[in-house]
Amino acid sequence: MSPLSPPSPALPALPALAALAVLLLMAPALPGIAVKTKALLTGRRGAPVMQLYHDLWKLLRKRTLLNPATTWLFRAGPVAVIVSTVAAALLLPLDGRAAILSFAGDLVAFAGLLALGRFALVLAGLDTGSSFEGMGASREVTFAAFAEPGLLLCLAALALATGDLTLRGMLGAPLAAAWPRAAAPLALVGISLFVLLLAECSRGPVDDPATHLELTMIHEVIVLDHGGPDFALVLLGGALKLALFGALVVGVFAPRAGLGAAAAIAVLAAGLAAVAVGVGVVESVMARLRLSRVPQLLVGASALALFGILLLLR
Amino acid sequence: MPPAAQLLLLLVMLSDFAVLATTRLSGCIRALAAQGLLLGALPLVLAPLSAHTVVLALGTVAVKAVVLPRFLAWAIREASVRREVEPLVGFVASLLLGAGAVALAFGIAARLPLARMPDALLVPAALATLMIGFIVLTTRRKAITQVVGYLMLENGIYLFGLTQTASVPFLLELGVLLDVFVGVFVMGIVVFHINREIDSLDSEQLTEPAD
Amino acid sequence: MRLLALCFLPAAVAAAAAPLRRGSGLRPAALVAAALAHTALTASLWWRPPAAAVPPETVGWLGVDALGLLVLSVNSVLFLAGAVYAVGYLRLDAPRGGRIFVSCLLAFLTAASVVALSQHLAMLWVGMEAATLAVAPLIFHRRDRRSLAAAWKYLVISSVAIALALLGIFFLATAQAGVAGRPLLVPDLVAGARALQPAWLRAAFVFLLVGFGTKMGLAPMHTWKPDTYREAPGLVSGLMAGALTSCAFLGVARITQVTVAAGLGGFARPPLVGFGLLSLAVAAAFVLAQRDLERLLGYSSVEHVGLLALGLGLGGFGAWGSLLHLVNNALVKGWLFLVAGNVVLATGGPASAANRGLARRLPVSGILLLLGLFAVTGSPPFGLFQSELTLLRAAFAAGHPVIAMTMASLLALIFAGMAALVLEMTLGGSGEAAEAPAPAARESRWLVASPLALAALVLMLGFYIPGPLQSVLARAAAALGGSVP
Amino acid sequence: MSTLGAVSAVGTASTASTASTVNAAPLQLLAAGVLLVLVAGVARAALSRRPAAGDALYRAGFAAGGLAAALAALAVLAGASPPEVRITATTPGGPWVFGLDALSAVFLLAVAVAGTASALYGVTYLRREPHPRPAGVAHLLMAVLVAAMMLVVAARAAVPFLIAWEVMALSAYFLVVFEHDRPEVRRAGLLYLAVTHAGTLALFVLFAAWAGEGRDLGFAALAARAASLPAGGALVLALALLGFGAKAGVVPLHVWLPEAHAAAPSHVSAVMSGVVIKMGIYGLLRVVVLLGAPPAWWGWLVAALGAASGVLGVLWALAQHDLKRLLAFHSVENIGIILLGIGAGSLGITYGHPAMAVLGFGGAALHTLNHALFKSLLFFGAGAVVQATGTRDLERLGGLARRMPGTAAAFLAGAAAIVGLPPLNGFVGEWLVYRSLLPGAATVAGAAGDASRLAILAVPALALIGALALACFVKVIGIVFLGHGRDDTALAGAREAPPGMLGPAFALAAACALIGLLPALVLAPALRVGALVAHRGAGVAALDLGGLSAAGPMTVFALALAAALALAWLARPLLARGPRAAAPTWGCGYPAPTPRMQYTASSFAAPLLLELRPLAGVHERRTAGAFATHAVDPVLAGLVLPAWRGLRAAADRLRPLQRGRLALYVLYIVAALLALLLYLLAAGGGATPTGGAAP
Repeated sequence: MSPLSPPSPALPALPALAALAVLLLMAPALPGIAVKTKALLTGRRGAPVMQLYHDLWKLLRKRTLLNPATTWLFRAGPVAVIVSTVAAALLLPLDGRAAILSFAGDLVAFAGLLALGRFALVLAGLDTGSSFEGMGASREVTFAAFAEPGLLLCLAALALATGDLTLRGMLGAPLAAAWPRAAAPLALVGISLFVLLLAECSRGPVDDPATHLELTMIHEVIVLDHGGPDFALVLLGGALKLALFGALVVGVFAPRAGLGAAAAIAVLAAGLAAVAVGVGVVESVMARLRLSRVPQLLVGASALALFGILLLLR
Repeated sequence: MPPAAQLLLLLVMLSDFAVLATTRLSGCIRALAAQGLLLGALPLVLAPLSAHTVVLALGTVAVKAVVLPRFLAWAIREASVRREVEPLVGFVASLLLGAGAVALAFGIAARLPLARMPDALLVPAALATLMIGFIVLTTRRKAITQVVGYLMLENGIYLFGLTQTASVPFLLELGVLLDVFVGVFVMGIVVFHINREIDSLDSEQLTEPAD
Repeated sequence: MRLLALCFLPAAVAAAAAPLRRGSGLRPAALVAAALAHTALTASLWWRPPAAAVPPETVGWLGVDALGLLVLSVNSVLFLAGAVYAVGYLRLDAPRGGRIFVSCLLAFLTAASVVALSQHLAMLWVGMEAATLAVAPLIFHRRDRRSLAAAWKYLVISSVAIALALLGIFFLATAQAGVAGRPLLVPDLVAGARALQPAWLRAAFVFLLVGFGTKMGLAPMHTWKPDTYREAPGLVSGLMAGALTSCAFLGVARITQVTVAAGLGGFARPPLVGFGLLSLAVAAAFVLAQRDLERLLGYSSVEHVGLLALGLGLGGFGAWGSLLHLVNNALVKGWLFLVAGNVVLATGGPASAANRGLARRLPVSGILLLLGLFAVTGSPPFGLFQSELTLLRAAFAAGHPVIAMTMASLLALIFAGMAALVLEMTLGGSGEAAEAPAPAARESRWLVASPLALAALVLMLGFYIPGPLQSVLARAAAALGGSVP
Repeated sequence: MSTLGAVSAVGTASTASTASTVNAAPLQLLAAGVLLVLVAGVARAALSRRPAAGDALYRAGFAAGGLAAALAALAVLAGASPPEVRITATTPGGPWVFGLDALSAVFLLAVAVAGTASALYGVTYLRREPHPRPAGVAHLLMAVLVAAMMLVVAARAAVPFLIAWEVMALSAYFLVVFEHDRPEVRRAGLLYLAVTHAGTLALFVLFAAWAGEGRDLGFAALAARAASLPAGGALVLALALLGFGAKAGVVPLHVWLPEAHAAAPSHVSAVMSGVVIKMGIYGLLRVVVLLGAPPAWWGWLVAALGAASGVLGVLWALAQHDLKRLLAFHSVENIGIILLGIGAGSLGITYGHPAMAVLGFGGAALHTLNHALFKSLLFFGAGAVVQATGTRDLERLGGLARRMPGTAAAFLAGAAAIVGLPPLNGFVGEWLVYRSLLPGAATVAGAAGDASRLAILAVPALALIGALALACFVKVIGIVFLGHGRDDTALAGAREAPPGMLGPAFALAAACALIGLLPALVLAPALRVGALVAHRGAGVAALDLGGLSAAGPMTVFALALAAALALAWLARPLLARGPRAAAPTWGCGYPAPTPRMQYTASSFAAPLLLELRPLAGVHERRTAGAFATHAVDPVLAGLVLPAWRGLRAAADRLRPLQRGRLALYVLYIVAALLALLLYLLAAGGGATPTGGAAP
């Protein structure tokens, strides 16, 4: 019997750090790419791709607004979102080979970190006592309840296909080796992950990032009362989460274990951009779903992953 | 096998039916007294005559034919109970049940392995009396008739005890003793109080809505 | 000599105490003195058994073997507890100076001792009859219509039962005809068991089982129990449920002993098991939704005699468990009925569900009632746990898992039913009990000492079975064809 | 106190005397702990006239006893293996044996820590109750309860086990009905008692069935008999699920749990939810230890029950508006998670995957300990809230974080832990359970027909449980501690809890954080426990437990995450520009917002519950001005109560049989006699006896 996974190397390789840097720097561009794609497809010019960088810069220079009704949780939320999302990124083999931190079962940690971010953000929203933010929080946790089993199913399917319990392995070389014998289930898992990306990152058809009507919002409405640097962190966190899920999707569809470091990072960047374009395409061709239909979409995504697992167990 | 015994036993069974058939309480008690008399006579004809047998016969007659029936009659008078028997099951049905009991008694007796049988009729008569006692006990309303039924049950057991007088002494005496006990307690205390409490010896009226 | 004294000392005291004038306080003292003397004599039988335990020393038809000693001791201890309780009881509720009360109690003790010590089945029967009749006036203690009805039913059913038992004894005598040995003497019957005529022995078993089973209160012959226990004073109910039941069990055990010795265990056991399970089922059915504590305890008594029969029927460990249960049951029934009696005394009405908050109103009795619920339902660490667990083990050891599971399911139901009533009565109560009588005066030391002592004994038996008791249990179980678990 | 007789140590007594004294130390410590706790309780009850002195003595004695027991547990977890102590018994069932192994130790640790914390919390809590009752009895019962649990895990024979078990159950009952003036408390108590007694009876049958014809009910003797049990011990295993499952609160045997927890004083809820129900888990694991490899159906059944308990428990929790009832349903959920671990472990034994077995059982053990810590902590918080506001109704609470910051912080820590967020202890336990369900390399290499791989299907259930738990605790914290108060009358007097209540809460929160931050401390012992339970499965000895635990990287991960969070929080002021400006909550332009316009607990949970309506047991109530949901337990309302009513109705139909008619009564006797005579005939009783010579 072989050990389930060797402990990760103490020092992460340089390419992994570089890939992480690319991911972090590129993240704010992804919503821009999506919006631009959608605009182009619907015959408009749209906002610039780099819009979010400008917004963040602007927000960071603003004063902090303090709602007297709130507690420290209100301020801690954005911080925890950023930290947990970045920490989750550390677990992914962004350069195709190595993750900065890796251990057997770190896929659970990945999901746990996302949950931590959600927990902090939703509590920060509830801290204001606003009924809008309560509504948003309720929707967020409701959809997350349907999305989380899907995410774990996808990761479990990858673990089953690769026989590896680390994200490093299940998105790295073992995955590349698994594609030839398990193409269909892996494709199902990839599609499922993409749908989950749409939901987890509050993109259409689940949410509409561009809406200005509070009652129809999900993610945006939670942070209605955040402003200035806090809001900048929230926006950045959202972008990072999109990048994170994008990296997952890219990892499944484009295992880069065989490539050189530079090529792998380039593929990552291209893949992320492609995912963003894909998001834009989806948003432009699909109308926003009624709220009650969202769980069906998510259960459908989970079913895809489950089907993949059943194929693998066969 | 003395024919006298046969005759007596037949009469015993007849008295059973008399109890079942009669509609008056006084008739019931008279039939019971007659049965007691017959029972007292039986040891004399079945067993060799001895002082013990005579004492037993005299005691039986005294208790079963004289004291207890008188006691019952006195209780009826004292409590001014209405004279009807008031059965839960009709007289014809009771008689049919009784007939069935006798048939069953003969059937069972034929299958019983008895080593020494003083008389062929003894065991069937015992069983029949026992069963008819149960019938009276369960199908008659009044406390007095229930006592009558019980005493018939006792008489049945006494009859069976006659088969064993030779091997085990004092068994029959135990039966008579039982009568005395029951006589004293049931009649002396309870019936008296039933009279005082509810002016009737209808045991149905003693039914409390329990569970 | 001691045996004779055990039997006739109480009767003598009764005779001596009868002419005492009321209010002298001597009558309760005489009762306690007789009980103490009886217990002391019984204890002496434990320390120094009459010479040559096997075969039993026989004084005429009296003798002491393990089975009888067990029943005798149980009765003696229970009676002592009852006598101490009676001191307090007679101060509060003593029509006619308690003359009939005390005389009947002592007569009962005499009769019960005769049952326990007699080696002659006919004499056992006489004792049984006398014990039955001795308590009849006590049931009628309240002298109202309900208690009259109860006494009447008790007398008629008991008489029928005792008559059937007599017939059973006749059958046994018939079975013994032509066999060497003194007639109807237990040791001779056992010694010559193989030679008994099996057909008559079986018939005797059936009739004695129905007869003494009715006296025990096995379903479906249990019907007199709830009525009787409700009407009799708690002390009397306790003696009936503990001591009279034990005597009747002794009768069943004796005939089982003979039957098993004759190699007819296979015939005797199924009916015992059947009656046992039926009793449990009936108790379960009637315990649910029961509103009166003493009736509830009556059905609980049906349950426990069912367990006694079940253990006897299972054989093996079961006989031992049954005997231990005999001890436990007697003690716990005494405990609970005395407490129920306190409730009746304190509230002036029946111990029904209308009572609330007893744990607060009657601190000692209420808590004892609450604990008694757990003791009587076989919860560890009380002694009944040991015996009930042994019975379950016996069922499995005998290869009857279905019996064990049926028994456990019924016990669970019975517990739920009993708990519903007892907890309703004991807990709560602030605000609901504004009309409560001053409790302190009604809960004197005499009234709580006995239940406390009995509770302590039941608790002790959950942890510790004294060595002499162990050996007596072992010998008695061996006599019934059982073994020590 | 009992069972006088010779005490003799057996086992490794033959080793050098010094070694054996060292080894025996844990049991002596445990005995000291039990005695100290009991003495503390008795002293408190005896000093009811001088509560201050009594409380001080009680605190000191309980703390010392808890410490001694915890030390005993830690020593065993660190590798000590004390010899068993045998006490000659006069009761049937063989000698009374006591011992400690790693499995006992992990539960003993939970009992000692959570039990002691609850007892200390209870001192202040009961003193502050609005209608003070004599607290001495409650403290004595608490001492008895904790001592009994210590003995439950140490017992190595059926009889002492059952005695300790029932003393535990009964003392817990009396604690639950401490406020028995309220009818709903009495009802809850009765339900608890009926279920627990039925469970105890199931255990009676279990041990009886296991012992069979044997005379010794010692665990060693039972283990020796395990191989000869019919059908692989199917009956024993089924009864274990029944008896221990009822105590643990496995769906559908959980019906008593929410009622009792809601009815009990909060420190009692804490100890019941934290440790009493865990004794059921202990029992299940002990049965597996003694019985050896369970059959496959059992593993699947346990896993399925675990998934059902987890999902339904958290769903029902989400539907509650009663704070304590909500927490109680979360106990059902967490028992589900633990059972998933046990199920996986059991399947690991059955299918020969030692790693799976060790991870599953180890995860179950660790999650048990974790749950004891954070669930007690949560009940401490709930108790503080209930005491401060006088209500358990979420719809009347709100904004307490500003009034009770300490309580809010402690509750938040507990909530984050129970949801399984890193870097707290809940995450570590769930991580082990996840890993037992996920395929390992060995499993994949194994044949495709290996049914144990199907365990992966429990992964989404576990994920769903986690996400729903998050939703639920977001709801609780958001509604209770954040926003604005919804009912001024309830909240006007709300004050922070005193140190006597906050102290134990913070201690438990610190323990949660310690395990979460330094998983290396607990992972190796947890897997040793897992290995102990899985020991009869092949190949455990060959496992590299250290490699399996991944304790090093886990610890690095947890510490790094915690450090990052702390650093980011500390660095946050660097982002600030200029002075802060106050701004009210955005009201979408509505000029006069009131607290009543806030999202309520009903509305928060409604989307999820309505989505899962058939399972959730929620009834909606819509009026013009308000939306409310009403939660019912589908099992209790749909199954248990109708069954109980049906039984009572059936019993009522039997009443006429006992109407007091003498004739009928005599007829019953006749019927019994006739039945027996028929039996006699059937047995060949008449003229043709079979058993002997006919004349």
